[in-house]
Amino acid sequence: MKRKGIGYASIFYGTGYGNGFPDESRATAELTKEGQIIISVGVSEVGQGGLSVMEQIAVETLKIKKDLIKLQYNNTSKMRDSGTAAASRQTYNTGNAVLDACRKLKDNMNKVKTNKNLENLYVQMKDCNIDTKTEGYFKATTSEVDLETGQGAPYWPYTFGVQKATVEVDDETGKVDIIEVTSAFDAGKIVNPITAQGQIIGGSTMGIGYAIMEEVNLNQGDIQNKNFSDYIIPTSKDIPKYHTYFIEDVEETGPYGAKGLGEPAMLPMAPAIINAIYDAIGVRIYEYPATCDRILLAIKNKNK
Amino acid sequence: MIINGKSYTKKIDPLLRLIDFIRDEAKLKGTKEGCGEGECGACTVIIDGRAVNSCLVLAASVNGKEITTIEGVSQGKLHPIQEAFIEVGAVQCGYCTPGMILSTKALLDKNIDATEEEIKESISGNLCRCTGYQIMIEGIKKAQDKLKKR
Amino acid sequence: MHVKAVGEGFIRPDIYEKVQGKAKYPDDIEMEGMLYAGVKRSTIPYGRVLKTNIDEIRQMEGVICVIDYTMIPGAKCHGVILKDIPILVQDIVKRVGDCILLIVAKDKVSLKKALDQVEVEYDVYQGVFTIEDALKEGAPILGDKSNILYDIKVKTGDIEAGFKEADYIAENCYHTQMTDHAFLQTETAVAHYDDEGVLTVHVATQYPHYDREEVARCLNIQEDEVKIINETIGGAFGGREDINPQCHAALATFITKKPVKVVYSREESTISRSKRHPMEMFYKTGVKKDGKLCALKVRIYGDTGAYASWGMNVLRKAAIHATGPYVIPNVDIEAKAVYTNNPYCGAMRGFGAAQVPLAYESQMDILAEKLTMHPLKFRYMNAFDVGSQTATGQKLKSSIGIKKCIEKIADVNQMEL
Amino acid sequence: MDFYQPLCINEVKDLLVQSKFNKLLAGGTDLVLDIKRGKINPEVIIDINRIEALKDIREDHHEISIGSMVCFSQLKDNSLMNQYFHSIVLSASHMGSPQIRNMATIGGNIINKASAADIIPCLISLNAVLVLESKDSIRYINLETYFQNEDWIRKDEILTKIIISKKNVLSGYNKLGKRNSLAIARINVAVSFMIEDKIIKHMSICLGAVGRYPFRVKELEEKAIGKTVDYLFSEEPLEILEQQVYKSIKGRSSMPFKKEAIKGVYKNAVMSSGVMK
Repeated sequence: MKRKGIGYASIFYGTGYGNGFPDESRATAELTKEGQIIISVGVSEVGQGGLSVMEQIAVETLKIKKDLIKLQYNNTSKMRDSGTAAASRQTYNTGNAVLDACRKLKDNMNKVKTNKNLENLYVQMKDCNIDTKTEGYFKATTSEVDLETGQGAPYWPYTFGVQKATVEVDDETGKVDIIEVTSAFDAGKIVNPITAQGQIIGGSTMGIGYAIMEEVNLNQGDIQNKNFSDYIIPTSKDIPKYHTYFIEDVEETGPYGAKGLGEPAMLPMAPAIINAIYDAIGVRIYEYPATCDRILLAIKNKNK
Repeated sequence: MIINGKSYTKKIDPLLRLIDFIRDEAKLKGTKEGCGEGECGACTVIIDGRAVNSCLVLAASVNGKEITTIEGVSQGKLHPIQEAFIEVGAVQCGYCTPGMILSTKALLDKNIDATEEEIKESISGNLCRCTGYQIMIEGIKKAQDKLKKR
Repeated sequence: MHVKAVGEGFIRPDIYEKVQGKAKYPDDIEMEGMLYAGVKRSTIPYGRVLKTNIDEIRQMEGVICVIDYTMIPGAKCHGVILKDIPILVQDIVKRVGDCILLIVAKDKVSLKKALDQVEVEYDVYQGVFTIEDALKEGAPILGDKSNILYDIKVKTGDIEAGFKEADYIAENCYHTQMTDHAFLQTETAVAHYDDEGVLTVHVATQYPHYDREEVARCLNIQEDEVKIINETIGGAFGGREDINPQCHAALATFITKKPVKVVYSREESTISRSKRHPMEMFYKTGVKKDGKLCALKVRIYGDTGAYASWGMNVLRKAAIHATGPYVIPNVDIEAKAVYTNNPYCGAMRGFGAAQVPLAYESQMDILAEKLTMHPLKFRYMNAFDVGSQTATGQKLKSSIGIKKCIEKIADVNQMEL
Repeated sequence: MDFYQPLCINEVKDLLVQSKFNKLLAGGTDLVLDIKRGKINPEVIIDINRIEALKDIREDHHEISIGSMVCFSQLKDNSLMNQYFHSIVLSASHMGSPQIRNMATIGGNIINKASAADIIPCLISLNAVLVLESKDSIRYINLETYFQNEDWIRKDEILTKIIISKKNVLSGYNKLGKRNSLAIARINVAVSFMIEDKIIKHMSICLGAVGRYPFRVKELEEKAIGKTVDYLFSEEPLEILEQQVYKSIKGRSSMPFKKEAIKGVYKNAVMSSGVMK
């Protein structure tokens, strides 16, 4: 019989390298004589939407049209080091570096009075010996924790998330289907609601895999499931209906109040599912993945 | 064989897979290899109106057939499916996208009124690790509206 | 001029090429006279390489050259923190998948034939594959001096007094598994010399400047003599932080002076890269009748596999996040990263903070049930707020939205907190 | 390496006799993988995709014959299948992915005899018969016997069709996989019934992925005859199934789970047949 259950989970996530590690991002903003703005920044577009975030921060800061901005982001000989696209740090760290570069450029641009044509502006700035290229820099503030007591301020800022999962468990086969998921996340100001929602839904789906499907099987250190036929990840038929809400609790040190989101997006899903399974069948699973095998045998043991 | 309306004639190794013919001989790089065993759908192409995994097809076997790859979907201008994917933001890393669009096209060419269940079914052979599918499904619904209005 | 951008659903700039199949991933690059390279990987988890048939492979048709560790001009190992992962092994292999020989061939077919023909003779050692075995006395030592890569404690308050105050205690053991990033685009790199003689590596990476540093170290050249072009990236999730084909492609080009491509199959992709740490988590949580958490004792062991990668940072992150987003006055946490001969573990989305929620959020539900309190309400009562102090003694200054998130979930479910 | 694309069955029969190390290319979903992995290295590939005669589903007075090159999408959408064999439609719809269903054929699925093959339990429970043809012989073999006796297809033979008697049966199918698409069956169960006035006149049940090959559970089939349909959900059938699975995969680590899960999968299969309506 299929039984319905509801589960909740909340998480927090300290973004950035943390622990006092030099967490730096650099970027440059340059007005060219063709009247274009080149933002040169080492943001790796891994799919998360990093390019769009940098572009939006630049547009907002420089108050110019998107089409006039060109991102230069993939050549180490031409761009500054902005650190890893990891630790959910690109929006916060590199976004701050882009903001810094753009603010400086905007200040320089404001030093000369001209009509709105950027080509003229370039000529005038050059005439007045004003820099048309500015450097942006940001370093996150954290401190190293003591290894014996853990005391310190290891991360900043923190992102938060809460999810509610509704599942259906077949108590005769152990099969779990995720029916509906409601998410509320605080990642500060959301720079792009479309890509941000993409992170939540994509992250949650990875969380579903983590909770009920995925596992690297080893035999004496040798991976037994090296292919997609045996390393199982969710398909379009394994996903619930997602509802996503953002609580935009502005972070004052973030670019326009933004914090990181990529990783926290996947965290609450799996425990919410585990709690929902318990709610459905009264059996608690203490390990991932909660496969039908584990669930059915746990039911069997409980009934003994 | 005919790929996107263009005819290719070549003597090939009978064991050459269709994906290798498309990428290495026809030089059409939009078709992606994700797993090489028909599990991920990144290499999906349309043959005679049906979506198939080009990594499981021998090129020699489809001699003379009509094949559509992602390059053949937008000839001149974007296809409504592509427009819809752009508008809703149905793409992240983009590696599954060509295959996803071809599976969608194979569905909508046959059944423009496909239900949400049918949509989910039609892309259920295309793995996506980034998006969680939901926004793609919204994109496909939007594409249905666009195609109906044409 | 009024321009609004932040907060708007801008169309992402990379999407146009992606929907048309025009986005260029590393494997889409072809170059005149390009060679193919690949590595022979160890099939045993622990042992010493005694000999290989390298000379025989060198004579094979279509093989341009076969490279072993002696031919690496610079650093023989790479690593995000410790430089411990062999680019090509000198003698000791510590996991299935360690790189032994790098073969450069004129085409894919010759490369595959050559890789299939490689024979490696090993002195096979007894490996360790569980945390328990790795911590036993007499276990083979895989790290510097012990099998513990990292050990961190987080302590605040008085743990014994905390549990004395508790009306309910939940004590359980949790386990999370090893997982894989499973992104769709397998690792691929193309190296060549550009028109200005700069060694250029096209790759899909999370951190191009780090790749540049490692390639330069490996070839013993200056960083400005290397250029990394970050092509379109087919998913990452932490799996493209450690070096994989970058140094091999660069080394092959450095030696042959020709463009070289390294493409991983799905199997090689899975074998080669880091994994998410499996963790054993022992949790004891105490709560008072009024619903306030009062004590938490945690022991975490993470299987970090054969190499360090981000192991210390992952376990640190686990320890620091082990409380969940809750105020707990008395805390005693310890987390250890333990070496084994399993695949090495490193970064994956969530990075240590993905494992502990299974434990702390299960504990929360178990305690809520004992208190006969709604699980959401129980979380709300204990959640961080501006001014709260974490277990590391960090005072939370701003943007602490957890309570607002709980309120939102309660609100859409028409629930009172 | 030779590659042939014959247009008729007789041509295939000739080629099969002429060449020794040959492989028939049907849907290709297994063969192309085997070639890639270096598992096989045929000298001759005989591509039978151009033989239209093998792609028909035909109705006769008493039986339906399914050409061996009918693919799973075709099975799923075919009106005769939908009219007579619900279990086949269900199993074809849950097999692999849309792409795989567009390629993989019923014949290929049978000849490759994967233990978790989706369609085989259905065909066995429907008492299907294989037609194996060679240059100078034609053999009719019951599919169940084919597996039981391991009386495999000969090198010179081609499976041309699968014949199923058109008796008025209710049939059902259920599969338990690790996910909802692209799933290999952990367990699958196919059932078929003849019911008159709520009394079971005939029952056939075949279990898949709980042994080397799919097999029928004769004990349950016999006990069910003459009982009302409610019997199907009573304790006895569940115990029989548990025992059968236990015996079949005793040594395997999946046994404790599968002997429990079989009951749920069986119930779902019975429900899907509409027998309770």
